[in-house]
Amino acid sequence: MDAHATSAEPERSHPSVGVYVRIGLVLFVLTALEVGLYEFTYGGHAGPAGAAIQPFFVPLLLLLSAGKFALVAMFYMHLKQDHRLFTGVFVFPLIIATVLILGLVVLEAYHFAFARAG
Amino acid sequence: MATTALDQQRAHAAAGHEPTGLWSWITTVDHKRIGILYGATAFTFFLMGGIEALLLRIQLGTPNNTFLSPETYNELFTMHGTTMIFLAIMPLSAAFFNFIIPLQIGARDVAFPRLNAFSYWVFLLGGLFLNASWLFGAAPDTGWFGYANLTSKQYSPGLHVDFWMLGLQTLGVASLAAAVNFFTTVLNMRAPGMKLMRMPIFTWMSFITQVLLLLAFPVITVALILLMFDRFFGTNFYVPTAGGDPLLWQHLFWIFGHPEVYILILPAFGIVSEVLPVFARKPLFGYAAMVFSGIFIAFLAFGVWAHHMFATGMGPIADTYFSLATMLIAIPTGVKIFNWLGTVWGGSIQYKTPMYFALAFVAMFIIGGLSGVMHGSPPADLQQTDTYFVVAHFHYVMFGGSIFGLAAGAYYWWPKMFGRMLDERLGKLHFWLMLIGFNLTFFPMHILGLNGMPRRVYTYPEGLGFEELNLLETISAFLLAASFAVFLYNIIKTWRGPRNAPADPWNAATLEWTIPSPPQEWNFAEIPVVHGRDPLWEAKREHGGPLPEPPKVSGAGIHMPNPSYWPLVTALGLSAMMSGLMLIHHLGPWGIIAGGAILLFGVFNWAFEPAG
Amino acid sequence: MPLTPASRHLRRWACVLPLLVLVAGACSPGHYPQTTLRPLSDFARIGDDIQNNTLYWATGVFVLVEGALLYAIFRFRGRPDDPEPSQVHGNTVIEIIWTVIPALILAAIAVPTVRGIFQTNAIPTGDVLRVDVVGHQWWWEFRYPTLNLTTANELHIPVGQTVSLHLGSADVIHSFWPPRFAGKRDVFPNRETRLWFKAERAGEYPGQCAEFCGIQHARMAFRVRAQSPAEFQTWVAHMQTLGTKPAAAAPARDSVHTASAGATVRSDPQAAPPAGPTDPAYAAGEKLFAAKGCVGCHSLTAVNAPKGLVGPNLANVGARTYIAAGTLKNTDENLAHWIRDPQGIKKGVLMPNLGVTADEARSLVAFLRAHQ
Amino acid sequence: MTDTAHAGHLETATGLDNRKLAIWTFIGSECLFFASLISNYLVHKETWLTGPGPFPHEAWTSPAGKVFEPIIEIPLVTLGTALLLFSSLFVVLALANAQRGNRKGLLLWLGLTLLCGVFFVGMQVYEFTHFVHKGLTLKTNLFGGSFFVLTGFHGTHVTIGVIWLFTLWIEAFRGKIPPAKSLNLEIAALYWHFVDVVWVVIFPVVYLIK
Repeated sequence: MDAHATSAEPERSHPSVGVYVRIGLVLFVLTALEVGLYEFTYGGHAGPAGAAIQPFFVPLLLLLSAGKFALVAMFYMHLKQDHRLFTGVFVFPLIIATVLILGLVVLEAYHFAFARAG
Repeated sequence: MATTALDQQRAHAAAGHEPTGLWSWITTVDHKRIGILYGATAFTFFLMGGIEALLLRIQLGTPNNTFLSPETYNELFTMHGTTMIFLAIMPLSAAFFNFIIPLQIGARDVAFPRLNAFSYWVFLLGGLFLNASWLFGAAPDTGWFGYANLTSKQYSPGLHVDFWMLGLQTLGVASLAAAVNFFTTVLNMRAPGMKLMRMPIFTWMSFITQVLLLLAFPVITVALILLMFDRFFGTNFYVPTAGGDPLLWQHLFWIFGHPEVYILILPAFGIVSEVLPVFARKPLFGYAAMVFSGIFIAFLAFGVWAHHMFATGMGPIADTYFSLATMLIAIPTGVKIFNWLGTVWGGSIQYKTPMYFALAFVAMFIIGGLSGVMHGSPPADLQQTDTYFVVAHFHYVMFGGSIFGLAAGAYYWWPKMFGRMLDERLGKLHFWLMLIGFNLTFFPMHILGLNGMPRRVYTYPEGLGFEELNLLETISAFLLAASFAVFLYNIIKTWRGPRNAPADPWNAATLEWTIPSPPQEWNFAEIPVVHGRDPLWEAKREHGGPLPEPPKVSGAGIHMPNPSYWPLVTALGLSAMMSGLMLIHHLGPWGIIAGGAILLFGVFNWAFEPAG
Repeated sequence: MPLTPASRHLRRWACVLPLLVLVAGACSPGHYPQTTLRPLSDFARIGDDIQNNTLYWATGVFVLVEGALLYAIFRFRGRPDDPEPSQVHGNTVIEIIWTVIPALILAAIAVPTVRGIFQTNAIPTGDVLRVDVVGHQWWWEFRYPTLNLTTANELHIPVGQTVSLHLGSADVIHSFWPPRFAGKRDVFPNRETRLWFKAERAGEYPGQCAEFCGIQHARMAFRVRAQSPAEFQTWVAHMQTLGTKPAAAAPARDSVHTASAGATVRSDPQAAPPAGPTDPAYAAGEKLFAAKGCVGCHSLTAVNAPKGLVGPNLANVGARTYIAAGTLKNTDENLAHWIRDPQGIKKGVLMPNLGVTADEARSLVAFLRAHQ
Repeated sequence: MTDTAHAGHLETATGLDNRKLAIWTFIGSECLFFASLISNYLVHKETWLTGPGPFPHEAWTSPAGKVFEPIIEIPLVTLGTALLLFSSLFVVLALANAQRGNRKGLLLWLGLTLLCGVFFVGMQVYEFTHFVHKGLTLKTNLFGGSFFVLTGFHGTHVTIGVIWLFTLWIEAFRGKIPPAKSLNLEIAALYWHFVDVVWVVIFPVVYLIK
């Protein structure tokens, strides 16, 4: 990751206003999907199909949320066009953060299960 | 008055003079001065931590001793650990980051000079805050690890834990601000031609340290925030009777705490990797392997935290994972040790004081590393953990490692920092006293630990066999202390002498030795262009011998950042907020609001002040 | 006074020899009753074997690497005017070798480690004796749920039978550590941890809290009393009789086998036979025990003992080796001293100074001594 | 607001601006901060031993027979989420205008961003007050504690962002953000987007997943 490869910051061509607005719409739709999924599974409109979705609810929701996260980071925060170094400085901690959350949840779940079972 | 003093200074600087006087130190944004401030402050705290250690050793010299009361002992061992880690070793490393990194990469200053001053002031105020607890008779007393739920309001009423928790929080701000600064500095401020794989190894190891700081400190920040809410606002995160989980504290603490260990040792790795080649007159053996093993160690640092917690009973799967991951760290560490050996092998070793310390570092670190592997195995660690075996292990790493490394750095860079050569004979006396005192103090702890002496006990009964070695350790601790008296004497003696250091007293390889000792305010009259890993050696080879002494030049035309007192005001605001938080039950929110107002005032004036 | 070379020699050795003896003695595990190096149970042996294996490898590495370093330090001394040594930058083959060899050594450590992890984490089955261990600031409670018995600060276990410890804490985190039998296991409030071991030899062995737990962490010791199955049964049967009034005649305590090496030979706390319920001092002590509020924190029954008391169970306190969790030997003087001034002896302990007079203390000692 | 040792215009070794690299570094560090808070929330959200149990989504009857109403109001929070997402859009539009030197556009979009931010904070203040009235405080149970600490620290970040952007709005109003200084806004915008993506994670994890 030798940063000298590009000695000067290239004139960044940030996306056009149209792209920003379209991304904004997609974000809005994804949020609506999240809430809709919740309503469909657990909310007032939940039916028998909702019960069938329940096992997939959490993964689906996390997927949608990850999608929104990626869109904002890539387009609004310009990671897609900017220097790769910025992506590295953001994504490396992000990976460690994710592993940390997973690790802690797994370790604590084991503790709680083992301890409370006596 | 402030403005006029500043104006005078600017006029002074424009004329090419070094500013002098107390005000110039308070408003300084020069990385070299900040480095010296860090060094002097941290060394003072180091001496305090050392005195604390001596008191502990007197108490443990004989069984059932009553020299210290149990609560004083607990305060002293807590403050000894906290002081040495946060107020001595880390800021001593920071002193070298500050002074040396910009010089090694050919820069005129760090990326954010005022932020740098802010880091120092926050560190100083945080250290004073922590130690102010002594004046209130409420020094922290739950260990540097502060295990919940002993730290809860129920089991630790009083201000002891509050001082500790808010003090660490303050110091964390200083570390994070400095880490952002140095991360940016190393990436962005390198002289033309200094590619990443041409960076001096000290800069490399320091850079990795900044990454660890950036990723580890937020975790302890959160752990401390949760503790703060438990103590001040009635939450129950660590209160088991309400369903909270004291084990979460241990997880969060060690997710921070294990990288912290490498934060303490990596700069020393870097220093030693600079000193060994210079005095063996050979380039560093396996530069790339040294860099990548450093990166690998840092990466693994985030995956091994729970090896501090084998005794908590995490189950066989977690034990296996954390044990194997821990053992993996031995591989890159081994690579480093072998490369140091490879560096001196076949060299023409010049025995100056820095080299003594650097070689002893390698020898001592091997011992600390090997006992570390012994802890890596949970069934064995269940016996070793929380005994003096562990105390021995981490003193071999922290003292035999970090302090020997930092001492090597101090003797090595002293001429560059102050323009004076430290006395060689006194330096060697310091070395031998320290080496012997250190080993006699800490090696017997291995034996005591394996034979059943637990840690963190203010006394021990007769009849368990601990008497003889403890007495030996106590006597030796004074020998160790004497070695630092010699060091102090050396400093004072040299201070009285003339500035006698040439630009390149050791026949060194890196950029900081191409400029006068001590460097002028702007470091490099002309920004150097780098063509290789050992630029000064290459220049000397080309020249066919030692280079002529670089002349002092006028700084006319070189634009340097303006001095500023806003970092100090901002730091004072932050400390006032922390103090307000501690007194929240007496002052209500007003203390915090007042501190916050000062903080905002400082930040805005800082932001809108012309940086120069 | 001039010395001949021989006598000078002798004198030097005369100084060094005692020092060597001292060091050798201080290094031998036999010098330390609380050592981890002489395991007395299956559990402790698992860890000890792994530790020895690791220690052998570590010693080998230590000798080789420090040897090479010392060799280099002496062999490659240079003078300032020496020619520049050859400028070696590295050697890929060598670097690969010294990456692989440590990896292999670690594998040799990792394999037994993983086996040991699973062995020590196994849940014991079959003929096991369950003991519930509760850590308190700053003493240990031991409950035998299957035997319906409770005692404090002395863990009685039968030799040859696996004991399965279920550990918890009443307040903060402690760590239960009987070094001769097992490594540490932390005890948590509201969370159960486990530990097991099968004792191999009878005797009395020290143990200690190993996690910092407040002002008196240092004074939170306990004793493990491993007994032959028959002796253990006798002890259980005796304890079963301990209600509010102790049995008139205590069993002969000399029958406790303590002669094994490494065990502390117990000093009989009192020469005279203990006072019985008929003794006037005993009766006075009994009254005081209630009047001074001792009953608020201490139970005197081993059977059906109440849970959650602040102070240790005293049903057989008269027969214990130490009082105040390993702080003092259990002699009449110490016990009286302790009753009168616990805060002076163990500052911060939850037992307050109750203004007990010397006479009252004597009565209380007589009363407690009878509880064997 | 420049604070670099290279005065005037700079060439850095990477060609990247110091402040921009620094804010990304800070954001990377903040990832770990929020990860720790989220971990705490996940570990503790369903834990209680004293006091009422958790009652975020469903009505809950205590052993003593007291009924606790479900507490989370998804429509309100969805509105807040949408506001925050739109504010992210507005701030990039403000930046685009700043880079083109369109001061009016900059003031308009930055103003809208600020409004969204203020409304989001207002939503959170309303929600917190509402919860407290319904009986959920920091002390009630561990859901309460971990919920308030996690969303509260996010709200603090939003508030700091509002103050920062407001300062820039004033600067822009005074004509002090010409295209050459648009980086001042870009850095604040990066921080603002980060605060937004953190909410993108918090919203499903706290409000939608039971």
